[in-house]
Amino acid sequence: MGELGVEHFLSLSAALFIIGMMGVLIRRNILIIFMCVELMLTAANISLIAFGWQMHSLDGQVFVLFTIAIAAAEAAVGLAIILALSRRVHTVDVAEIHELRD
Amino acid sequence: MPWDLIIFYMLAAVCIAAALGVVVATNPVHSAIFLVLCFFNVAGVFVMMGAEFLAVIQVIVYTGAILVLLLFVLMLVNPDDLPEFHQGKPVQRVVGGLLGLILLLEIAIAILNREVVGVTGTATPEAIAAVGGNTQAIGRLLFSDYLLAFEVVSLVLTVGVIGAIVLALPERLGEKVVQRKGTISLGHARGVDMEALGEGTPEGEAPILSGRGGFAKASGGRKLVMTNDPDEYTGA
Amino acid sequence: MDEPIWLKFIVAFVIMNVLLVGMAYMTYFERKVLAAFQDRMGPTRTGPKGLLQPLADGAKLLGKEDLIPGSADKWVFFFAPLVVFVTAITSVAVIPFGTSFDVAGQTINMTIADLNIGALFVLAISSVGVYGIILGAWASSNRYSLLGGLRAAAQVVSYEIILGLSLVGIFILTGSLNLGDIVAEQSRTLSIGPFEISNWFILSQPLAFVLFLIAAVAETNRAPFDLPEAETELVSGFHTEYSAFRFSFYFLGEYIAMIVMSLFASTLFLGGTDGPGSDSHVLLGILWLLLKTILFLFFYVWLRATLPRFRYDQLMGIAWKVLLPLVLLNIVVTAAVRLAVNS
Amino acid sequence: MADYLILIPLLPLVAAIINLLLGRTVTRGKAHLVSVPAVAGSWFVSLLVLRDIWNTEHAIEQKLFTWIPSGSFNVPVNLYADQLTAVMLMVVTSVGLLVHIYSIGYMHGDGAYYRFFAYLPLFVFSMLMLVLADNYMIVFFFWEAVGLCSFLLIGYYYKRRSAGNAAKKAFIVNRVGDLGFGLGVIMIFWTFGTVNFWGPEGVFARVGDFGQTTITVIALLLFTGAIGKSAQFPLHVWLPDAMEGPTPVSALIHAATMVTAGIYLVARSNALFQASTTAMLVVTCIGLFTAVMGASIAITQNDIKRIVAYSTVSQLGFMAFALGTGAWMAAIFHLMTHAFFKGLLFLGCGSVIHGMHEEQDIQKMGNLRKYMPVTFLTFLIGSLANAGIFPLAGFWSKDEIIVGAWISTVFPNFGKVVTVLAFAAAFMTAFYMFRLVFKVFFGKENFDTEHVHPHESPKTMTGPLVILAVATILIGFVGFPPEDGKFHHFIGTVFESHAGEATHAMASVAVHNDGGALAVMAEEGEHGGHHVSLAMTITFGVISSVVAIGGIFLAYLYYIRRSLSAEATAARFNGLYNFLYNRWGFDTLYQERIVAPLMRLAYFLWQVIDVKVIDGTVNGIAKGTLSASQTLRKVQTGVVSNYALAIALGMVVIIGIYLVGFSSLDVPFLR
Repeated sequence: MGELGVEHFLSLSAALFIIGMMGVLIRRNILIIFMCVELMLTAANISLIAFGWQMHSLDGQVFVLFTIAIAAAEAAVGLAIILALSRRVHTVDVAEIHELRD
Repeated sequence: MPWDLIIFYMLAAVCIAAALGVVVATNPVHSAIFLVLCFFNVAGVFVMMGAEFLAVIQVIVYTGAILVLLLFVLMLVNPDDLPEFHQGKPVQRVVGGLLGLILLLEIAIAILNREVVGVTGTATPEAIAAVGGNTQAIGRLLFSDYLLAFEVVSLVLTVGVIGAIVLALPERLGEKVVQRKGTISLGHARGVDMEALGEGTPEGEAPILSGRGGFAKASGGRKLVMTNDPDEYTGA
Repeated sequence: MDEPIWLKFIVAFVIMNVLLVGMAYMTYFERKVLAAFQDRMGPTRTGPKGLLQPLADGAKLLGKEDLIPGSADKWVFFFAPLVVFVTAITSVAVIPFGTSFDVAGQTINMTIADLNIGALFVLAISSVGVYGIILGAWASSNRYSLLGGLRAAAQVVSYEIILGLSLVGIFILTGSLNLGDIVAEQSRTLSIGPFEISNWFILSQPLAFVLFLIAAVAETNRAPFDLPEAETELVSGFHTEYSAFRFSFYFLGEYIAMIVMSLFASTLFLGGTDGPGSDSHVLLGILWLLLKTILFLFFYVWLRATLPRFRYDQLMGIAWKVLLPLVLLNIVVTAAVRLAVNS
Repeated sequence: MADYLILIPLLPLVAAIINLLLGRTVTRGKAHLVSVPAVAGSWFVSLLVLRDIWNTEHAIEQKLFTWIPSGSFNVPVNLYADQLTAVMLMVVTSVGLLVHIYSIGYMHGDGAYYRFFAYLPLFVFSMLMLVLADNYMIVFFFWEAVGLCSFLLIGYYYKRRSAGNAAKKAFIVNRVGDLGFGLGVIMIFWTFGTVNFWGPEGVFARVGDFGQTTITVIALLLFTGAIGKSAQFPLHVWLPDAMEGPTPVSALIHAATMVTAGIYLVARSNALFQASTTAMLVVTCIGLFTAVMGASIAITQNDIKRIVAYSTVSQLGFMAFALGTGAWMAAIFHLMTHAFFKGLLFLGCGSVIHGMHEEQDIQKMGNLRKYMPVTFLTFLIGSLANAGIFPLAGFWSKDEIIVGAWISTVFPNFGKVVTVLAFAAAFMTAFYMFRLVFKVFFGKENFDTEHVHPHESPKTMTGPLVILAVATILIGFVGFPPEDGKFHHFIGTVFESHAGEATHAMASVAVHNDGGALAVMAEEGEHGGHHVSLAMTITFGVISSVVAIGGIFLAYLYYIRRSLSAEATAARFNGLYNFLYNRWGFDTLYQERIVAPLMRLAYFLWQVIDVKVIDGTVNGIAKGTLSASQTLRKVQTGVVSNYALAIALGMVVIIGIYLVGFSSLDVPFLR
């Protein structure tokens, strides 16, 4: 653990990703799941930038820019869906929303 | 221990703690706060990797826009709709935790045993400084190699915004708006003032009638005239 | 960046304290100016010409009982005001108060953090400031507070877009996000024919300046855009339940935000420290900057004294239907002109 | 170069397209105003072609474009007109034009008038392209096109079941022949590396380079096509049924032009056939058999169109064996004269049927000369020509064929047998033609005079009849004097130019076997076929006249004087009569031996292979999928968490597999 290296960032990324994934798996509130998905996205962003940092490439940063842009669009649509869900079926519990089954 | 390592460990520790807080917190608003904290520290990590521009973008977009939006939604959603955390099946939690652990193990193996290999790019710190900084370097790349992708992303954003507007429209036009009491002051852990309102339609809520000559009973027994047509007053 | 970190701390400490004192006397300034507008005297009793009034106010606030509503979320209720205060004061770090000067063998850089994304940093920090409002409002567990908080959040998010986009013209002309570079660009003198005019961006970006000003007022939740704390409707908006020390943080936060916005506007549009003699004397430059800032602060108070409050739908309507198209137009025109001039 | 050549096929094509696209809405009852001028234009341009090559030995051609440029396989679309083509062009456009004019009256008031006048020019276009083509690929293509037009026109009254069946029969039977033709074209390409007729690299110039067996196979395959198209035994069965189509169609397609395509093909490929004695022998035998068989069947039939149809079969047989015996010019001459007089006969039939209100049974006719004199006269001329009475068209050409067979150098002795059988066929021809004439136009009315009032046909119908009758009288004189007429001089160049080379080639192959006779033959080949003395010509002319008049006289005895009873003869030779009446039993034979087994096979394929095996498989897969999905749908809980869990599980497993299986990684505790 002498010098700050790409492993540090990758480890952080992995930790965030795993925490996010566990959140998605464990929680039932769709809003929390949404937050955990954002957490996973950010973890991926850290990895991208870390690799770019290691290899002296800016492509990773450009990708992250796009990821953030897409995440914004996703958030807009996703939150609108959640709002509509709340309004229509009066719940945001993923365990109770299973109309897809029928 | 060099300064940068110390700073990194601080940022990472807060980051991971906040991330755990997101998952563990019983109150969704607390989760959101933890997420803000986490993202703030992630922005710090970005700065450490020389991505100042992205750090700022991360703060502006994620914390400044997406999470504010999320808080909005949190507060607009009826608290009765929010599931309690500990109602989740234990199986789900065990399986989730187990999977997380396995993945942690796998990734740890991968990180500890691998080296990053690949073609080293040209964006050395010196090269970036030569064009004026991180922002300028990204700008150059974005508007040359990634121009098409950039345009496509802007299109996606536009579509996303329109989609969000369509989805969030309360009801279709012409449909009666179903008023739900207490759409405000929601999402609060101990917001207990709901019962105070009691059941039944609150006084003062008049059904909205369309067309000419709609009369509705308003509070206080006073007649409420709802009209679209000014002639109604002057006519009979 | 060759100064030792302890020196940096000292500079930061000094600037922060100056800012706090400035904030205190901002309240005095406001009271006096408002009084003048309304043909009153304002504070006169405490000290000569009421100059000690801010200190008295502070003492009073500290002495009050700290009330926490029973159903409040205590942790959030506790740190929400801090968010507002901290974010407001952090922004000052990137404002250039001049170049550097040497004292006792040490080079002192008058910009605390000379970031190459300085302008965006201010925007980012001010966008985080929203959390203080919205979380405080939510934590109060009060209907009026929450309404105020939601209004504040929506307003700040909307106007932040205008604020950010109105600066894009300047970024295009400067080619940098660094505030120091922006000031340096404005220090140049342009000669058009026989006339020599300064390159302040208020001259080349007048539309952006107007839009920035409107957005800045809305961003700091000041009249006529003070919907979050509209007394007539919402009692006191998001800080209805706050009192004593916690309230003072909101109060401080708001006024510091105003000062920072004024500093920011001066830096961006009025040449910052640029002025006669500022090239040779650093302190003169600081003086110029303060003068410009006070101009803007006066403008804030003037607005408050003159204009009635907007209705909420008008507020949002103006942002999305009027200001946004205008600011986009400004960007397109600026970019086109820049392209034409360059080629 | 002659750039106007393209006009000949183009004009009918344009007319056909106009009527096909606009017929339903615009041209409707005026469709003939499009088609008739178009065909007339073609006819006129054909005259120009004739003028241009009348005195020259050069062919004219027009290069259009390359249809298939594929490596060594090049199919150019070029128009080529030599003397043979010119004759065919004249025949096709003249008869085509007259039939078009005739159809205006005949088809008047038909519901799908425009459709008729779209198909007819389309056929003319295809036929013209067929004769103008300069390579086998294009010939094959338009060979199929005329087959298609024939199918469309036979099935013109498609609401009538018999018409539909006849169209199918014609099409399918033709496919058998076309298969052979197609194989022949492939074989030609395989052998010669080209399908072009002409030029130093063309097929005809290089016949001598290849072995006789190869050439024989190619020639026989090509002749298979001709058998189908020209209704030779054993594929003749479709032609009589094809009379289900409108009578003008029968006249144009199934008498005058399309059926002669086979003859044209053999004549065009004479270089190939001359190089193979075996092929020539097959052609002769089949032609002769067809001629005798067709004539004998025609004697007993009662349907007026069917008699003429079998007559056509018989006459095509004549042409075929003329080709087989090497009398190329005679075959083409007969083709031309036959086109006119058979067209005349068919149109006459049409006129009779029209006048008799769609009655086709000659038992129910009689004494029609009183009612329709013009038809009678023209029909009589046609019949005399068909019977071969001096000096009408049929006399000259038929005589020439018989003489050609007699002096044939291809089969010196077999030729004599051919001649005798040909006389027998000619005798029968005369007999059945006049049986027809006497039963239809003489005697007493065998129909209900109260209700049926025969009438003369309109001018648009009798006009072509008269023109064709005049042509029938005169056309024979282009071949006068026999063997040395203008026609022979004109067309002779086509066959002379190759006869020499081909016979040489053949001789050089054959000389190793038994040189003598063939060597002599080769000598004669040098001089362009055969030379006939005047005495022999006159002798054969007298003999054939006597035979023809004998046939007519026999018919006279039977049907006018009634000194002999047809019924009694039929009863006496009951077996033979039935055999002939049933058309030698070919239809029954094909029905029982080919069609029925095929139907059984098809039924088997349908009921067992298709329904049980294929449908069973498909349905089984569908049912299996359905039941599998019914089981699997329980996996789809609709709960998002479960899906997320599945995704995460998959990711973990994949990463695990990657780490363990796909890397040379040094995992401490996995070692």
